[in-house]
Amino acid sequence: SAADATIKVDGSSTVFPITEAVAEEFQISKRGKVHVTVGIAGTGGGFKKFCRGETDISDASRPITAAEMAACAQAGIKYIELPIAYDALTVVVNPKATWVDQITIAELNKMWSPAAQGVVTQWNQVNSKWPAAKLKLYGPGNDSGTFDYFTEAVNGKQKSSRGDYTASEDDNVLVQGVEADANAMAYFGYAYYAANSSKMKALKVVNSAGQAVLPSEAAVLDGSYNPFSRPLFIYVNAESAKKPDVREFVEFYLTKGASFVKEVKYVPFKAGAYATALAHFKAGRTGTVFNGVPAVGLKVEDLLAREAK
Amino acid sequence: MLRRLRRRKIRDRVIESLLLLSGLFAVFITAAIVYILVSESIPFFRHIRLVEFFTDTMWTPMFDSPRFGILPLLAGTLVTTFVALCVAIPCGIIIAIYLSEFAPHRVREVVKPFLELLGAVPTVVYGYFALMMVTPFLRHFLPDLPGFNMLSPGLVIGIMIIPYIASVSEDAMRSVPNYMREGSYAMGATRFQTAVRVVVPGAISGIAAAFILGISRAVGETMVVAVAGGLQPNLTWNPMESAATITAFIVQVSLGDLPHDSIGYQSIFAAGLTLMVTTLIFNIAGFMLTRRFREVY
Amino acid sequence: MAGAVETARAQLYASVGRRKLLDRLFVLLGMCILFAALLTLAVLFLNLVHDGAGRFGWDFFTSFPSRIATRAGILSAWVGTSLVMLVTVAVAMPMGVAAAIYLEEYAPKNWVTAIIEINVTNLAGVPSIIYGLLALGLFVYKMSLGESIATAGLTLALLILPIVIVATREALRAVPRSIREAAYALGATQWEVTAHHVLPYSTGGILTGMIIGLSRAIGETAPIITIGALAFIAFLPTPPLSGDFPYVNFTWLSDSFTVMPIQMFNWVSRPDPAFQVNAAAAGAILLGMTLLMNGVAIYVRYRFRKKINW
Amino acid sequence: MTSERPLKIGPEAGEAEDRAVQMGAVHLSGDEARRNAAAAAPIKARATNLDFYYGNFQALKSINIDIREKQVTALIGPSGCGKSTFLRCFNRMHDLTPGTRYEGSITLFPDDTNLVARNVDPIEVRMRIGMVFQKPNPFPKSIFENVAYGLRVSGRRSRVGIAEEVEKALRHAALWDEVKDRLDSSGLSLSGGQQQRLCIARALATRPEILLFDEPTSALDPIATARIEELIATLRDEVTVIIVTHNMQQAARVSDYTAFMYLGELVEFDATSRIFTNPGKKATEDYITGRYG
Amino acid sequence: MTSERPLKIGPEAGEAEDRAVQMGAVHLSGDEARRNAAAAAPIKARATNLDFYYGNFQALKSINIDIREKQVTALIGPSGCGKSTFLRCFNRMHDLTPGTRYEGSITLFPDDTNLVARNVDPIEVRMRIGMVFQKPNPFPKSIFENVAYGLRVSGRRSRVGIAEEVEKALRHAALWDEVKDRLDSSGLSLSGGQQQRLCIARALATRPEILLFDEPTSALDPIATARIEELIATLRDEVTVIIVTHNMQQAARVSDYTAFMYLGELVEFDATSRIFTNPGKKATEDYITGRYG
Ligand SMILES: Nc1ncnc2c1ncn2[C@@H]1O[C@H](COP(=O)(O)OP(=O)(O)OP(=O)(O)O)[C@@H](O)[C@H]1O
Ligand SMILES: Nc1ncnc2c1ncn2[C@@H]1O[C@H](COP(=O)(O)OP(=O)(O)OP(=O)(O)O)[C@@H](O)[C@H]1O
Ligand SMILES: [Mg+2]
Ligand SMILES: [Mg+2]
Repeated sequence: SAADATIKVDGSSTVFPITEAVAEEFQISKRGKVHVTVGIAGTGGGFKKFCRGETDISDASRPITAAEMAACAQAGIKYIELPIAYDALTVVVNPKATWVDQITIAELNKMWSPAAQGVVTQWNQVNSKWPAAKLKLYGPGNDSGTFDYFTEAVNGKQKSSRGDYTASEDDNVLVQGVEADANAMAYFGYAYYAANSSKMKALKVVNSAGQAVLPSEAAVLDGSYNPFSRPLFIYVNAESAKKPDVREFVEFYLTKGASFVKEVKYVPFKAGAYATALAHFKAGRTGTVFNGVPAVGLKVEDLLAREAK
Repeated sequence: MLRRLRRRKIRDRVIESLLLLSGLFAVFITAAIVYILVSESIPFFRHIRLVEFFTDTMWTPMFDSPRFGILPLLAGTLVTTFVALCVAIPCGIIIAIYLSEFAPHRVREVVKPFLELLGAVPTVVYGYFALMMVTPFLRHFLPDLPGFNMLSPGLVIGIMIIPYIASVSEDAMRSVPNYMREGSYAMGATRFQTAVRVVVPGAISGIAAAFILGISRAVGETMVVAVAGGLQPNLTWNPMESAATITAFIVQVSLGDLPHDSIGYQSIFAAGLTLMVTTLIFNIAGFMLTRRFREVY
Repeated sequence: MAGAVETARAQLYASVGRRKLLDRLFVLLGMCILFAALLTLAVLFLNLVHDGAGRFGWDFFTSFPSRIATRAGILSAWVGTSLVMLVTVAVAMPMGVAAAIYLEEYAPKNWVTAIIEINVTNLAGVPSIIYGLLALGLFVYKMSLGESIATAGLTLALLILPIVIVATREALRAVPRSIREAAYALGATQWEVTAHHVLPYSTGGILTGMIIGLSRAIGETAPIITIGALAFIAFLPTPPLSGDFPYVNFTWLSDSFTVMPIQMFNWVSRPDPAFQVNAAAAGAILLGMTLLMNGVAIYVRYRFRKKINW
Repeated sequence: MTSERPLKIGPEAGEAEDRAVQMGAVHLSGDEARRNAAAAAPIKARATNLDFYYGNFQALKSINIDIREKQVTALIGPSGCGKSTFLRCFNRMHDLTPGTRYEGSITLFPDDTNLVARNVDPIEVRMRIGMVFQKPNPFPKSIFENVAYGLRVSGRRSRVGIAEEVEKALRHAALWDEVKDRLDSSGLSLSGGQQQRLCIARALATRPEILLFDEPTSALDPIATARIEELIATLRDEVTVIIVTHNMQQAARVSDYTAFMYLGELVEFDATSRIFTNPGKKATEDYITGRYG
Repeated sequence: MTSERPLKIGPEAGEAEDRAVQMGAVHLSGDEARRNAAAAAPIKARATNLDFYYGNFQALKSINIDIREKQVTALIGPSGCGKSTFLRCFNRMHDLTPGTRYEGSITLFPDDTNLVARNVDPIEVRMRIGMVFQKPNPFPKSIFENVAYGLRVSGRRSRVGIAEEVEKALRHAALWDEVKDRLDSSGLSLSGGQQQRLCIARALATRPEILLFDEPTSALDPIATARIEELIATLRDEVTVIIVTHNMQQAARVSDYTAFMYLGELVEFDATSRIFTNPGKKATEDYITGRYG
């Protein structure tokens, strides 16, 4: 029956648009004979189901954690880790905030560290050149991969952040906030900035080399937009990968995916990276190259070259 | 014929037991809710002491150094509920009095269903209504109002529960026997005097029930606050600030990236339990109030 | 003496004028508030219709969701909603009506009845998100039903059960005692009285309650989110009816699904502003559906009331 | 007392006695004849020391009365004296009200069934004893189905049989000519008086042994009332009637026997002619002459 | 409509007769002083060609009647004849029912106000004309507040003044001694008869010119009924009373004048002694002797 031919994907809401686009095109190309469902239970929720064998593929906006690796191992689930695109975290302000064009990680840290809570409430407390205006912070829900990555990159530790900012799981709601508030600052995925670039101003981020870089496809690809460009992944259940439908779907993902990535405003890898990933998939290379340790500012080429554990 | 009678009686018995089972199903649901909430909260309360849960003023279960004080969520819940009731109770009662005592029969028949539609609007729709229309509108009068605040969802929830309060109160008022009204009119009372001095006191237990229903709905409303309230656990009693409610937190976590076994995940059940207990308290209080005020005709 | 009476009367009449003014002011106030409330509803609906105007059309109903806003439609959403509602009705209707019959017609005055009563009252006040948590814990994990149509249907059925029970009881109560007595006096048993008389005569009220309950369920978002059924679904569940034997199947119960409010919620959070149009259109259709259902409920109530006039 | 005892329903049961009474009636003429026949009529039911309680409230106090077969017995008395309560003991309607209790007995003849005994099934009792209520209460079904209902619940299936019985009952209730062309229209479409006759037909259709009336005309206009009273007079040939009425004139007009009740007690019971001309008790006289009530 | 009306009595004729009868009543001074006073009493209210409609249904047909000051006028007639409808015209209670319409006039003396005129405010009318209903309907408030209600509604503030009036009204209603120690307990805690007297006290507190009673005792037991009847007898010294009753004995006991109504018409109106001993119309006699109703 139809249920057998269903490929179940679940996980990160950040990766969702890409997988959704791929799934849509894949189903069209198969003329509806294969069904794909794409859930957005979140990276953690996705792995939970994945490690119980409920899904074939898990979308992830961060690498699998040690705890999740253990859960999968316990259930005897083996997986193939495949990076599929870059996301660029974007820091934005209201266009009226003329005093600021670029920002350093140190400044961001001053604003967002847990110690700043209730203390840093004015722009000029971060940088004396900035005005004594109220600092209004907006960020994604503290339950998202974006939040995890940002806190890791800025505060050195995942989920370590001040709490007194306005959070929303719906990034459009953050866009609304920044648009309406001259003193606002927010961070979220590049896609939301790209779709609303007329309503707000992206800040250049000073990278490890000391250059101030605007988020852009080129800057992500050449690695200069760091540390805020991050790879996104799908994890394929090794057992499911033996099923022809799943196999075909993943191959479709890795060969045709790049164009959809662009369409949904993420940054695709250079062509070679997909070929390497495809080769890993075909070879059935299971395990993760991260070994449960989060990393920031990695380039995909380094990542693909790593040996999976 | 007697054999047939016996058969009919046996059938009666069987059916009665089936019906009783269905009735008991309601008890089963409650038991299941309590069981699920409690059993999933137990691991949570192994980590977090109750004292901390009820006294800590921060709720940051997903942070690196998580804090689990339910007070900010509770405050958010109570503030939005309060704002909602400030709208819904006066409006609901006035509409109820108007419809039950003043409006011509025709008007009532036409208006009441339309009014009930206000309560039938899907709450997601209300959420975006609060965010995209009410908040910008309020900003004309309150320029300092942040984009996310409790005022606007509170008002919208208030509008949403007007029909509940109005229609239950109106039913209660209409069930005040006509001879009560006639007694008052015959004394030379005006409609307004009759409504306020005789009908409302006579219907007070029904009106109290309407309040309870309204409070339950307001306390339990999720999507409106989740969308327009700001999802920021913030211990404040100022409706002009953004905050999170218990319900909003639960849906936020359900939308997010949380692993199933994490303490953050268990925290939604602890929060759910708190919510359940809160509504239970309101219900019991209302039940007792209703008892106290019940008039016998 | 007559003069004194006259002045006393004059004073009295002066107060009548004031009191009547109060009456008028109240009517004005009542109408204003009523108007404001209805205006809100109108603004809400028209705003959605206006924003979503670009997308209304046949294609919108017959297309699957898509990453391209103008290509996306609500086919899987409305089909999913319909199937979920089917499960909801199938569960809530018999359960709710049976429980209501028990409480209204049979229940002796004892503690069992009291407990059931208290439970029903309380369930009516339980926030919908709690039902979501119940479903997550019970249906999704304990019963392993997954994020299926069955789970959603059952969850919403539990959610509206108190509504159905309360409405049914009200309908049953509207059947006058004299009708029951007439049937008993002819030698009918309790079930016969219920099945031959009470139930048929209260169908209107029961249906009304059911439709109102469904119109509540159809817009519920929070519990569906809580059970984790937020997904991109670009296909339809297995059809419940097929050409081959046994013609009816139930595999659709375990199929994945999406529903209207979820689809709307999903679109609203898209970065591409074009999706906001879709969201508004879906919202308008959803709202239209609930308004329609309420309209049907009102009509049913009206029809039955007209037919049976005690 | 076993519930297995076959019920004697319908004409066979009382036919012989019936004949005898009617024979007797032939010799005399007019009212007198009726009264005499009444005296000769066998006992159909006998209440013996009947007490009745609503919870702790005793509504009937040791009632003793003989109900004569195929006679009309009227119950009169001021409001709240227990007339309806007593009437409803006959078909065990009180069983539907929780917390009620019967003591003593109501024996139904000829089979000596104690109607209020616990082990006697109220449904059986109600199939033998019909009732007509104060407010006409037809079911919101067709006229035909209203009358057929009692037959259907008692298991009658045959279409033709039912149709015959329905017609017979409607004729008895003097309604046939008015409704024969619209048996399918709703019982509620009839006028108040017609509705009440429909209710009588409904009760007659199952051929009850006793027919109870609780103020059957108090919701009707004078013309409809007159028709019902006429009808009751003709029913006398078919069935034993007990009627509660507030209207003493009505009691005088329709009944053979009258029982006067006060505060739950049976104060006086006698032939109607006696009660209204020469009551034995001061209380009865006071009531009848309107000194209270 | 007309075909169903067995009684053919022209309203004009009725009016003429009424007048004549009243005139004639003067030389019937064989009765008591009361009757004499009655005859001498000035007219308090006069209905002239009063028609009343519920929508299209005409419930009152050209009623002409004079209500004498400080006398008790009883309205009798079979159920549905329009007694209550007529009574409620006096305090414009019908204004609360949509679709009703008055024609003709009820003139209140001495100030010649037409009670049913459009431009006369019903609230004013009701402040002058009190009413007591069939079912005792005290408000769910304290006994004191029940009686004070009318005063408060009409804007009286003075505490002392109100307390005085309340006591006076309760004394008039013969209730003071029974409730003086529990003025704060709920009016609903009283027995039915006490409740009805409370309602009378409530109506008396605002010193109405006419007091209307609509079957005030039909929900009461005989003893309570007797007390209310006594009370009405004493009220006669204070206020003009119009009482609707189903109970002809009651009408005979309490009233000075009796009006017999049938199908919305005033059939006969005369001194009570005449109506009950020597009615002028066959219909009246038939009704009084219980030939229908
Ligand atoms: N369900 C009940 N529970 C308790 N008491 C009751 C109930 N029904 C009747 N009573 C009481 O029993 C007594 C007799 O009532 P019943 O109805 O038999 O009077 P009745 O003679 O028929 O009066 P009416 O002429 O008003 O119909 C009354 O005092 C009444 O209050
Ligand atoms: N609200 C109403 N709408 C339409 N018709 C009405 C209304 N109230 C009463 N009637 C009709 O008006 C007529 C007179 O009714 P009314 O109540 O005055 O009679 P009554 O003499 O007081 O009878 P009862 O003795 O039963 O109280 C009746 O035919 C009645 O059906
Ligand atoms: Mg009775
Ligand atoms: Mg009346």
